[in-house]
Amino acid sequence: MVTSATAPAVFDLEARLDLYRVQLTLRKFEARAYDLFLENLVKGTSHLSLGQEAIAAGVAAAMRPDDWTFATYRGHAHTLARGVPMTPVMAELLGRTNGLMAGKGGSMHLTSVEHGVMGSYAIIGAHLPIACGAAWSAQYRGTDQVAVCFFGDGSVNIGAFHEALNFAAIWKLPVVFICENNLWMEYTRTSEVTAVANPAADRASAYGLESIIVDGNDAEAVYAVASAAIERARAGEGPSMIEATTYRHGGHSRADPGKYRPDSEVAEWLAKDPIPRYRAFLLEVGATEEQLVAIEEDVTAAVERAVDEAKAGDVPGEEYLMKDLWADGGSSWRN
Amino acid sequence: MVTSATAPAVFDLEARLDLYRVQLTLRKFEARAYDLFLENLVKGTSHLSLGQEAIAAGVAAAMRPDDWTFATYRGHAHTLARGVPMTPVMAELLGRTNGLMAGKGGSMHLTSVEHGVMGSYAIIGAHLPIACGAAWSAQYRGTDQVAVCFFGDGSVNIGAFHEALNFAAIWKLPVVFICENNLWMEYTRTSEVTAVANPAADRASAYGLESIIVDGNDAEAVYAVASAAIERARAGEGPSMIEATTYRHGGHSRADPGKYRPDSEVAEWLAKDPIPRYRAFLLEVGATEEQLVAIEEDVTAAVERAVDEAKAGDVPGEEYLMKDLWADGGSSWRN
Amino acid sequence: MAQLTYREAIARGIAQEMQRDQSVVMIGEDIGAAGGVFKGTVGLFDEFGPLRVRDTPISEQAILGAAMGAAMTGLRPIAEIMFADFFAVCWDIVANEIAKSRYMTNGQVSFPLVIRSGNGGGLRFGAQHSQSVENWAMMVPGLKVVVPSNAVDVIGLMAASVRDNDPVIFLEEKALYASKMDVPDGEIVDELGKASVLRQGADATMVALGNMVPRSMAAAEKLAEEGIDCTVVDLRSLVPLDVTTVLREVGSTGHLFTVEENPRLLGWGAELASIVAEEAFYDLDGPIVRITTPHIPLPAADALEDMAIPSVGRIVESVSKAMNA
Amino acid sequence: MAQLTYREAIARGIAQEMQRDQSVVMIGEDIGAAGGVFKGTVGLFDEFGPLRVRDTPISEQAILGAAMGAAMTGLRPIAEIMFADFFAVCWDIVANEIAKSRYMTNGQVSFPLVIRSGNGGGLRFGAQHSQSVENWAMMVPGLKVVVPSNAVDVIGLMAASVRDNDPVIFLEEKALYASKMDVPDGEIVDELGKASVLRQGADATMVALGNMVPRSMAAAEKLAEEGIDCTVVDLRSLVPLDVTTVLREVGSTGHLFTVEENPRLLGWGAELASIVAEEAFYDLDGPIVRITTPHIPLPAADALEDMAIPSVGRIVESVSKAMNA
Ligand SMILES: Cc1ncc(C[n+]2csc(CCOP(=O)(O)OP(=O)(O)O)c2C)c(N)n1
Ligand SMILES: Cc1ncc(C[n+]2csc(CCOP(=O)(O)OP(=O)(O)O)c2C)c(N)n1
Ligand SMILES: [Mg+2]
Ligand SMILES: [Mg+2]
Repeated sequence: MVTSATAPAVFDLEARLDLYRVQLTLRKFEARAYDLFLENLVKGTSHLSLGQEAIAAGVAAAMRPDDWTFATYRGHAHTLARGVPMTPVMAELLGRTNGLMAGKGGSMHLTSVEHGVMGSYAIIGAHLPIACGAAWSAQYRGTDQVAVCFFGDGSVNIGAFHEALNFAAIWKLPVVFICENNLWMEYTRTSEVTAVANPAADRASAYGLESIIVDGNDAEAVYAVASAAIERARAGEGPSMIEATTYRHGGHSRADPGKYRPDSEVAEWLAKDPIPRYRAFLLEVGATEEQLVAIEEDVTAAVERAVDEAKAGDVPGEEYLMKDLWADGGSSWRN
Repeated sequence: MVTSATAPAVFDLEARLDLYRVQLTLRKFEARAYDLFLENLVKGTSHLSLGQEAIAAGVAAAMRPDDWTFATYRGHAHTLARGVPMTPVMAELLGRTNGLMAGKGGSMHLTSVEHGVMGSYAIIGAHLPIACGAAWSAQYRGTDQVAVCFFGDGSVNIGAFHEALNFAAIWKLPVVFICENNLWMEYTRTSEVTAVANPAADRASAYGLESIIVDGNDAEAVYAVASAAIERARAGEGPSMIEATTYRHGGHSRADPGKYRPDSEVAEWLAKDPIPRYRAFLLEVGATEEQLVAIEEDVTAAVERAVDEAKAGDVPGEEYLMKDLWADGGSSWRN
Repeated sequence: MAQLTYREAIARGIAQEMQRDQSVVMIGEDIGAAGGVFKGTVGLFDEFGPLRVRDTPISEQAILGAAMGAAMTGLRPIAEIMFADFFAVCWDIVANEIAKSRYMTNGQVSFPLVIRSGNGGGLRFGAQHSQSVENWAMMVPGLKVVVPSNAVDVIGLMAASVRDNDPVIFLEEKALYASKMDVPDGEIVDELGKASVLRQGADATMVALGNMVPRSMAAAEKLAEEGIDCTVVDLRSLVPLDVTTVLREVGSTGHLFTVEENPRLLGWGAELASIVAEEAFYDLDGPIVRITTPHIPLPAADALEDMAIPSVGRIVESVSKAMNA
Repeated sequence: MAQLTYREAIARGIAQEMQRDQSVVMIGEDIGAAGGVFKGTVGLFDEFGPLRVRDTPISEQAILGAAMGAAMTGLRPIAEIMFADFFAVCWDIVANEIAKSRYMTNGQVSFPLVIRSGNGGGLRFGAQHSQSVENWAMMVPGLKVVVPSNAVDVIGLMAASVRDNDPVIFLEEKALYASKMDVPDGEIVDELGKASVLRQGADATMVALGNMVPRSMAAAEKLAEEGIDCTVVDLRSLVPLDVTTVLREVGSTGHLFTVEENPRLLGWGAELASIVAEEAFYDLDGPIVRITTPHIPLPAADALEDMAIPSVGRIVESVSKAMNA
C-alpha cells in the first residue's frame, strides 16, 4: 500500500495550522540548536531531523496523550512533537539542571515520561524490543495504550529489529513501528548494504505484516497511515510497520557536513522540503498569509524564549552525579 | 520452489548404496551413543539427529571435500557425513584424549578442520555470520570453496540469523543456509512463536532470496537442491537458503523424552522415517536384499569398533586443561 | 517445614510473589507448560495461566527488551535467560539499556524486573553452557546481582528481588538445582545486600558465592581437622555488596581467601581483594589468596571440568598452603 | 620523523601491515570512502581498494562473525566496532565464539584477528557512547586486550596485534584521537604484554592505561612539586599482563595506585590489586588505592562527565592523601 499526499483530508483548518506550527517548531528549534553547537554551547554530539519534521508531527497528531513514543538518538523532533516544552529540551542540550534529565542524558537520550516520551535510544535497534515491552504491558493491563517506535532505514539490518518484529507479530502487540527512510545511514547509503529496495516495507511480509510506504514529507499523509495503524493496534489487531520516505537536510550528526551526498540529490530533496510545501498547501486550502506569519513569529519568539530560559539554568554539581542510579535515589553499591 | 522426492535421479546404484550407508552410519552411531548415555558413559548433554539423517547425508554428498560445514550442537550427523571417522567422534562424547578435541569441546562442539567441519556451535544463530566469514574468505582468495551452514527452524527468530542473511546477500557470498525444520524448538512448537508458516522459506524474500522447501526425509531430493545451491554459490551467484522439512524421532536432548508432542504426530513421522523409506526405494531401483544386509552388518560392526576404540582412549589429564587457549599452545595471561 | 530442592524453591519463590501481585509476569523460552529446561518453573503455568507465564521465541533481545519496556510501564516482569552464557546475545539490553536508563533519565523511569538464569558449570555442558557470569553483571553500574547458594535463600532472595524496584540479575547455580534442604512453611522474604556468616573461625576468612559455598563449607570442615579454623561467608549478592560483613570477618581473622567459580581475571574476588587491600590493609596478616577457575573456557570432559572448577580438595590445599607459609 | 595524531597513527599502523600482507583485510561501518567516523581509517580505502576495506551494514554480529569465519580460513581481518559500547550487541561472537573456539577445538583453529573500537569518555557523548570496556574484554579467557596511550604505541601495538595469531581487542581511546607526537619514519613493530615505565619515582607507583596515562603523568609532575616522587607505569595491554614490571615497580616503592577510567566495580585495577596483594604483599607499605570513575554510567553534561572520570586533580589528591595518611 502506498498512500499519496492526497490522502483524505481529516483535518479542519485549525488542526492544519496546528500541524504547521508543530513542524515549524521542530524546524526552528533545531536550527537554533545548531547555532548553539557552532557557538560551542552545546557539547557532545547531536542528530537533527531537519527535513524530516513531517513524520514526527504527523505521527504525534495521530497519538493519544497516554500513548508512548520510543525514539532514537535523532529524537528532538519526536520529543517536542509530543508536547514536551522547548526549554527543558534545549537545557538538556546545554547540560543544565533545568534540562529534561538535568544534563545526565543529553541530546541522544531525551525522555519525558510525563508526555509519554519513553526514551531516546542510541544503540541501533535496541528500542524496538523495548517498545514491544510497553505494548505488552498495555495489552496485559488492558489499557488500550499504543507504543510507537521510530527508527531509521539503516536500522533494519540489526538483529534486534528482526527479533522485535517477529515478537510483536506473534503476540499481536499494540505497537507501531515507523521507519524514517532518509536513504542514508551515517556516511553510507542504505541501499548499498541492504538486500531489498525498500528497507522496511520489503521485509514486512517476513513478519506477516502488510507493506506500507508513505511520503514522509507530507504530514497529513503520515497522519493518515499512522492513525490507521494506531487504531488497528488499539483495537487489538496487532502491530504495523510504516516506511516513511524522507531526507535529512544536513549531515548525520553535528560533526558531519554531509558532503558524501551528491549535490543533485540534496537539491532534489530540498525542493521537497515538507515545511514550505505544507505552507503552500495551507494557503491553497484557505489559510491566510497573515495567519501563517503570525505562527512563524510566534514560533521564533518561543524558540528564543526557550534558549534564554535554557541558558539561565545551572550547571549541575556533584549532587547530580551520584544520584538516581537506583530507585532509592542513590548510587551506592555497598552497604 | 518445492522439489519432490522424485527429483531427477543423478545417482547410479553405487552412489545410492553409499548414500544409504552414510544415513545408516549416522543412525546407528547415534543409537549406540544413546545407549552409552544410558550407561552414563557419555556425560553432559547431547542432541541427536535420529530421523533427520537424510539432510546431513544428502547435503554432504553435494559438497566438495574442501567445502566447509558449520553445524549446531545437533551436529553429530553433519560431522560424520563429511567423512570424519566414528572413533574420534565417539571418543569426544566419552571425553577421552582420542576424541576429536580431546574431550575439550564435547558433543555440542564437534570440529574437524581436516574434513572441512569448521565447528559446531551451541548458541543459537551465532554460526550463521561465522559461515559468512568463511565464504567471504573464499570469495576474497578466489578459491571457489562454499560454506554450508545448518540450523533449526527455531533459530530463525534470533537476531544473528537476520544479520547473516542480509550480509550474505549483499556481498553475494558463497554460502548455503540449510534450515532443518523439525517443527519443534526444545519443548515449544516453532509455529507458536513464529510469524510465518514456513520459518525459513517465508523469509527468504526479505533478503532477496528464492524460497526453497525440500522434503528433508528424502536424501536424494536434498542432494538435488543442495547441489544446485552449492553450484550457484560456487559460480559466484551468491547465497541460498533451503528449508528441509523433517522430524526428530527422540527428544530435544539427552534429558528429554519428548512427551510434549502428540503421539499421532510422532507416529506420522516415524512412518516417514527416511532410512526404511530409502531402503525400500533402493530395492525398487535394483539393489538386492543381500547388498543392503551387507551394508547394515558392516555399519553395525564399524560402530561397535568405534565404541571399543573410543572406550580405549585415555581420560585427559591436567596437561590438556591448560593448553591451546592461545596459538602458542599455552594459556598464560601474564608474562 | 518441607524438604525442597533448590530447583523447587525457584518455583515456590516465584509463586509466592505472583500470588501477591498481579503485576508480576513471567517471560522466557519453554517456561510455560514445559516448566523450563531446568524445571525451575514447574507448576507456574498451571497456576497462573498463559497470560502470566509466557513462552517466547528464541529471541533473547526481544525477551529482555520486552521485560524492560513492561517494567517501565507498570509491570514487574521475571524474565528467564535459559543459560547465563546467553546473556552475551542480549547484553546490550542488559548493560546499555536496562542498567543505564534510570540514571540517564535522572530517575524518570524505574526497572522493577528480575532476570533469572542458569549459571555456572559442573554439568559437563562445555564452554558455551557453563559460564559463571556474575562478574559480567557486577561490572555494569545499574545492575543488582544475586546468587543464592541454598533453597531457603532462593525463596527469600527471589522475593526480595521481585519486590526490589531495580533490575536484579538472579543467577541460579545449575550445579545446585538438585541440592535439598528443609524449608519453613509460609512466606519467606529476605533482604538484598546481606552476606551470611555460615561458620565462624579464628584463623582465616573464606568468602564464597553460590556453588562455591557448600564446597567452602566442606573445605572448612577438613581444614578444621588440620587445625585451621575458618570463617565462611556466603556473599549472596554482589551488588549491593556487604562490605561491612566482609571487612569485619577479615578483620577478625587477618586472612582473606576468595573462592570463585568464574575464571580468574576480574572474578568478583578481585574487587573484594582490592577493597580489603585498601580498607583493611592494616588488619591483614598475610597475602590475600584467590581460589578460582583458571583463566580458560570450561572444558566439556568430566575429568577436565572437575580439575578446572575449585574443588573441596583444591580449596583445602590452597588455604592450608597459605596459612602454613 | 613526523608529528602524527593518535588518529592518524591508526591508519598508518594499519597501512604498514596491509602493505606487507595481502591477507589483512578491513571490515566495518563507514570505514571505506568515509574514512571512519573517527577518521581513523582515512586513506586506506584509496590505497587498498574496496575489496580490502569494506563497508558493512549496521550488523555488528555479522561484522564480527564474518571476521571470525575469515580468520579461521586464512585471512587476518581487522574489524571495527564503531563505539566500544556496541560490543554489547555482538558480545556473543566475541566472548562465546571467538574467545573460546580455539580452546574448545583443542587448537584446531586460530583467530588471527583484530577488533578495533573507539573506547572511553570525555567527548560528552553520554552513557551509551562513552564506556571504557577494557574490563569487559579482560574478563573473558581467550581475548588479548590492547589499549595504546600515544601515537607511537598505536602503530607498534597495531602491528603486533595484526601479526599476533590470537584475537586482539584493540581499544582506541576517543579522548586521545587528537593528541599528537613525533613518530619515527619507517616500520614500527612493538610487542604485546610489555608495560612501559614512563617515569621512575621513589615513593609510589601509579599504574595507568590509555587516556589515564597522560593524566597520571601530569599528576606525577604535580605530586613531585609536593615532594611525592611517583613511578608511572603504562600497562599498554591487559592480556597479556606485564605482571613482572608491575611487581617490580610496586616492590621498589611499596605503594600501588591504579588509575582507571572504567567504573569502579571490577575495573582492571581490581585484578592488579589482587595480584599485588597476593604476590607482593610483604612489599607493600600501605593500602592499595584505586582511582576510578565512580560506579555509575557516564553522564552527558560536560560538567558532570568531568567530575566522573579521574582528573589530574583527583589523582593528585588521592595519592597525596594516601601518602600523607
Ligand atoms: C549498534 C549500533 N551500531 C552503530 C551505531 C552508530 N550509528 C549511529 S546512527 C547510525 C546510522 C543509522 O542510520 P539510520 O538507521 O538510517 O538512521 P538515521 O541516522 O538516518 O536517522 C550508526 C551506524 C549505533 N549507534 N549502534
Ligand atoms: C541464544 C540461545 N538461546 C537459547 C538456546 C537454548 N536452545 C538450544 S537448542 C534450542 C532449540 C532450537 O530449536 P531449533 O532451532 O528448531 O533446532 P533443533 O534443536 O530443533 O535442531 C534452544 C532454545 C541456545 N542454545 N542459544
Ligand atoms: Mg537513515
Ligand atoms: Mg527444530
